[in-house]
Amino acid sequence: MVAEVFETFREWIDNRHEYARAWKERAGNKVVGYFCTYVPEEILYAANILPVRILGSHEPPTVTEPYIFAMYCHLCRDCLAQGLKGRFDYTDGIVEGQSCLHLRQAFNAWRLHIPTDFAYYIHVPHGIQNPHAIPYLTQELAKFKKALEDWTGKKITDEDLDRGIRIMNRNRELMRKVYEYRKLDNPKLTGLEAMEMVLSSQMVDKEEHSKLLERLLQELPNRKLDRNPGIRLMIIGSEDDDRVFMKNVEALGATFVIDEHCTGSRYIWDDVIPHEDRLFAIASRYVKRIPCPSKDWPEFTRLMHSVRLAKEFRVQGTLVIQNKFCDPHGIEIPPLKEALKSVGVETYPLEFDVTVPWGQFRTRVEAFLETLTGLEELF
Amino acid sequence: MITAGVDVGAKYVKIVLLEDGKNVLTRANGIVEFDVRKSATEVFEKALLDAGLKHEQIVQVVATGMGRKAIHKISPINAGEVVPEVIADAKGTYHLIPTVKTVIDVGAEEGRGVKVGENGKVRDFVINERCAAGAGTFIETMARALEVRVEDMGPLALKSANTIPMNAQCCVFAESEVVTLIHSKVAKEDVAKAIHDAMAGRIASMVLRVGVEKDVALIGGVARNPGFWPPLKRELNTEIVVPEYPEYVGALGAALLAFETEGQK
Amino acid sequence: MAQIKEYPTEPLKIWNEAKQLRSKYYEDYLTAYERGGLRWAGGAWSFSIIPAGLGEDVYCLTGEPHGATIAFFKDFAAKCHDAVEAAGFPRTLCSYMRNYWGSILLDKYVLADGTVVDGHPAPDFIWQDHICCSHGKWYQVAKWLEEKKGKKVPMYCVDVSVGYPMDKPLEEYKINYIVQQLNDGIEWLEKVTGRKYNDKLLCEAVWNEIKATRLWAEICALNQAVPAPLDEKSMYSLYVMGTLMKHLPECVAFYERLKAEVEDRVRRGIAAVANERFRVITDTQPPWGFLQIFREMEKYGVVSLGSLYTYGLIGMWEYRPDGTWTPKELPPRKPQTREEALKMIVEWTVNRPEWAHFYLPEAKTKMMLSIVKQWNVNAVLLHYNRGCEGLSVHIAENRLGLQKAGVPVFPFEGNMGDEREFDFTGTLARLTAFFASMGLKN
Amino acid sequence: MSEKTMEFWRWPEYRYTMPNMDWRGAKIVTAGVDIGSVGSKAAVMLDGELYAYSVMRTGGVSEETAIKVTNWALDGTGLKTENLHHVVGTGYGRVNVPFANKTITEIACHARGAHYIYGPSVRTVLDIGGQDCKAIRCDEKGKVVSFLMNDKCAAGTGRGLEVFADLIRVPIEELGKVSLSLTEEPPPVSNTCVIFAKAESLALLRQGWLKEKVAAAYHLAMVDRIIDLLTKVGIERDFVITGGVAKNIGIVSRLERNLGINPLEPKLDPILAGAIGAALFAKALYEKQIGLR
Repeated sequence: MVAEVFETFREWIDNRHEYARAWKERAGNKVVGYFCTYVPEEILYAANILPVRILGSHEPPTVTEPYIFAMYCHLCRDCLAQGLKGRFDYTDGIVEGQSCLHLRQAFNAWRLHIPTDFAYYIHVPHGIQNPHAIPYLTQELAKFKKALEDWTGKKITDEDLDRGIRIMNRNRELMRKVYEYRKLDNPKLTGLEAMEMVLSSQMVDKEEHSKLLERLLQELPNRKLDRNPGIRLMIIGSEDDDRVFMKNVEALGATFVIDEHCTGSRYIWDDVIPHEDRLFAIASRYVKRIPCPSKDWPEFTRLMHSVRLAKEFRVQGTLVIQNKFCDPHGIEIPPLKEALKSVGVETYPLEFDVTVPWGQFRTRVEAFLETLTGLEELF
Repeated sequence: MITAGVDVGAKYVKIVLLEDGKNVLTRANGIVEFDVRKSATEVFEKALLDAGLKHEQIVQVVATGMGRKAIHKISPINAGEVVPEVIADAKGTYHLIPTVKTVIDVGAEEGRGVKVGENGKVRDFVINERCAAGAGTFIETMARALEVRVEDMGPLALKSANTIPMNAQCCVFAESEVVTLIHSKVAKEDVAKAIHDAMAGRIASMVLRVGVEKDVALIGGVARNPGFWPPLKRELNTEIVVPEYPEYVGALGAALLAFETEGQK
Repeated sequence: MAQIKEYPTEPLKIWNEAKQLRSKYYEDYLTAYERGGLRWAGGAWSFSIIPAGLGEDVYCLTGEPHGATIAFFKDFAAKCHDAVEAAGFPRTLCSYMRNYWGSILLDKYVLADGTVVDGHPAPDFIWQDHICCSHGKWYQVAKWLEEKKGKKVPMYCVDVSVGYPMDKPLEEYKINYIVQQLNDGIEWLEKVTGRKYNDKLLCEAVWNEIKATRLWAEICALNQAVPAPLDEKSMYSLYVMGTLMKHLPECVAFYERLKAEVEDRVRRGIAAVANERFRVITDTQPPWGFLQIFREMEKYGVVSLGSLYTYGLIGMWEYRPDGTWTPKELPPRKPQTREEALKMIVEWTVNRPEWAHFYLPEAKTKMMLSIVKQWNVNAVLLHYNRGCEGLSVHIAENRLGLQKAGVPVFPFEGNMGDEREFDFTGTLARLTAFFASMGLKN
Repeated sequence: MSEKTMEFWRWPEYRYTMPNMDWRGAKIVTAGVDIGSVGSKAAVMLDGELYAYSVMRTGGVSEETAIKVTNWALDGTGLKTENLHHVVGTGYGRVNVPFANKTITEIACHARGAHYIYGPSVRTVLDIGGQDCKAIRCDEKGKVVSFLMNDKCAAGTGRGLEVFADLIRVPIEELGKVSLSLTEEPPPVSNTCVIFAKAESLALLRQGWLKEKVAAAYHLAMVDRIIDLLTKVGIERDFVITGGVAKNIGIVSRLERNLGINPLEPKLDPILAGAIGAALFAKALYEKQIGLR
């Protein structure tokens, strides 16, 4: 039963485009592709639009060479490649919520070279630690809402916004409940399953996703995973949807019991707290959410959060993934290492590129696991 | 009037002796030793011998290729002019395929894409930068890791129908992926295909910078490798013409330019 | 072949003054305490006018020019990179930033002439902006590194990520968002320095910056003349004043004298490159360790007139109704109050040409095409700069845009601050091929 | 073989059996099989003492190589693989050792092997392998404390040397010596990327540089690269080098000079460190199995 649910998540990911096309048929509404989790999906749901996250396919993005210089991360090039190859041809529009230069570039190249009905860039503030960010974003969101209304020709009422907020909050809350089962000595789900749960939520109708999550939560308590959890790992880093890597690492006698990235906890950790000014409420969520390091200054709040997670989920070791050229994450590697070390958690950094050289990484990861267990009894 | 084109490449010297800017009298090549001038001279004499000509019958010599300066106005060859590869490539290919608009030249150390204009002039070009070099060398070292002969790599790749994505922005990085594949028991032909696909992808992404306009021609030593054709056609989604003697096109272009410079006098 | 015209040429008279100003700047920061002064560090792009209100004895060290100075001295730069990588940072990060962190880690400080002195002078506070993915993070880590060395450095960082006004001015709420942060910043400065803030000095600084940045644009406009009175290699040593001290009267005075001299060169037909016969512009910061590439270009009669980077990072420009791109008109009058000053400088700054490309590649392409047209440019050399995500962002789009308009473009890869990523021989070979394809011989 | 067809890049292959040692008297016979990206090694140990070993090139099919290299080590000893009480596989191809009871990473094995070869004072191990370079910190037991591997660039690795040996046409095992045959050190080649270092070296050769001088420049670049890695992990004495390249005097002597640290003298062929470490782990595992620990 539980297995079926996770299987469905997997199928949704593998057939994401078919799903979106079918949804469009069924609902007769617009589908919008978004690049970064700083896009407030609440407002899109309020407009009865299906937001789907644009992600790569991990094939060398040959076709992007004329548009993006290869010193930018593989994610932004891979995303653009999907558009150039027409794999998102069912989307009616694209939206980017300001985060890094890389994705901004993917957005602009898409806007300039791939015919699309609606291309909108939300200037989500970077200065999330300053008090003016929330009122500022509130106004940015009002502008965004207006643009959507003009595009769809339909007003977005407070009721609509409440619905959007409800849909998003419910989905996030349910996933956080599932995450609770990762705290157990023998987690009820693997890191791969957790990733596939969150990843699929970024690709399908959240209401449908939530229904499945409720089923999952009924049955999860009785689940027995017949595998030795091994070493409790945390994975931290840049955008990461590399399921093969997750699978391979967990096959080496370890389990990812928690993550800190935008295809995992960072996406689901914070809810919108209701306020009569709905846009203010939404703006507050996106300013106060667990930040992408690109916005996390002058204080390192994300590091402190990672340390809390490491403690809560009783992490033994951490793999830090940096997408090659992802400066915001790369810059934080040494401070992060130090912060986690201070609570006795070792880290090992890995640089991800469009394809992951598992042979090299297996040796690194296995050796890292060996240093954690120490192969004690063999000396 | 007989002119000569000398292409002093990274690995081989290629020479074409041309009559009246039309008829190729002979083609000759040889490995470039450390003494470039000496190696070039040897091949030059070989060419003269083949064609039964004397040095003084060669009216003009134009040199191209990375070692071209070694024979520029230096006897015995005494090349009157030197031109960069891209110019010779465009000229030579245009002569063989007048409909050509895009030339792809893949050699041992360098890959080039040239946009050809009227009368074989260069409209735009791209040459691989740092991390995307060594197409030829790449195939060689990989052949070694796979324990197959370099010339068998292409045919081997053609036997495979499987696709294994491999990041070849850097061919050395790609190599460690190859070794991993070998150790994870992937069939040799699949690995060989992955190698060619990766290399083709790298060349394609470079050529896409200048844009692909038909007709597209593939020249240079690596053009002889059939394993390279299907993935390149796929990546650029266009037909590709490989002229006869693809490795001599640069030398031919130089010989043609030699003919033109004489004509202007 | 036709005899090539040779233009008269002569060195710039103001050269030494430029050198002295620059050395003085780095020494002043080093020795600030001897004069009871304060030291702050931050980006050259930032609102350096704000700390100016703390008094005339407040000295700054702007990070990017300092990173470039280090890059110029390759050996020290290499040591910086090793130190930064040894500390566990990736080698793909901004190379200015790595040069800067490196000198903190090595506890050394480089002066304008390359003299390396022991002890990296930590600032009393950090005043920064966040224009790219690295800017805010750069000083956040600098702060972290200083703290490990035992000095707590307070940091304030302004978020300017409100976009670029291409056809219409930015909405009021966007301007206010920045103004509010600057207002808070002033209070913050008073708190961390214990000094009373002087609005009059602020207004002076704002007006200086506005005048200096207009003056630099006027100087660049003079390079439309044939032959060009200035070449980009020398311009680097002149625009830099604007990246160091654009808010100071010394900077205004310097640019006034420079403008007079360049006007005189134009009047007398003095060329930067005697055999000028092919005019190019570049883009983004050059590989600082390899400026000889410009000398190589001269062998082909190629003169680089500058770039949107050299013209538009410091120079302020605007479009006239007739479509020409010209130095931006000064505001009607000098600001009188803090509010007026802040609003004026924010509006001035978000219009900076070297800001457009961050958001709208088409806006940058438009300006580059204006330069090509008004400066009689034959080709554009684009430096795909691995050392700077911020200025290389969208550069491939600019290439496409320029080519669409029929401008020959030569892209080359390199790194402004990390010599390991610039292949001089290879680049020169490709550049030679480009010139040859343009019909040039050396 | 003519100069043009000679395989300069090919590493030597060899085997050896310790004289006056006999497995028949041994309580525990174990083997470590190290299938590297370029070279494969097998070490057979009797009660934790090195008895026989072999070194050969890794073939296109690593299973076959594993069998070949192990049989070659056993060759003439009368031992068969089935006589081995326990076998541990290590190296890139560790999962492809058909008769291995367990696999352990080359990181752990090199540390332990270095401990055996050089003694308990070893704290920093540099392993220069076929396609990567590892800096390992270990404790007095030979247990890994921390480690780093070089990034994807193969500069400073065996494969890099192969490409170079081909280029200057000097047998790979003589490269180091050749690189030291001049008194004056040239500046290092500026490119650490194998492909570019090769192109750059070629250019230098064509400018008329002696191959000895170019070899020196190339080795210097490799050494710089290796030192970057070492400084990242931090060098603590005693310092030792393992792996095939450890026998390249051109690398070792320059490391000594530029680091100011002399690596310990190996008592055994340092290329065997991984295999020996694996065989020692095999012994421990077997003892655990039969209840001896």
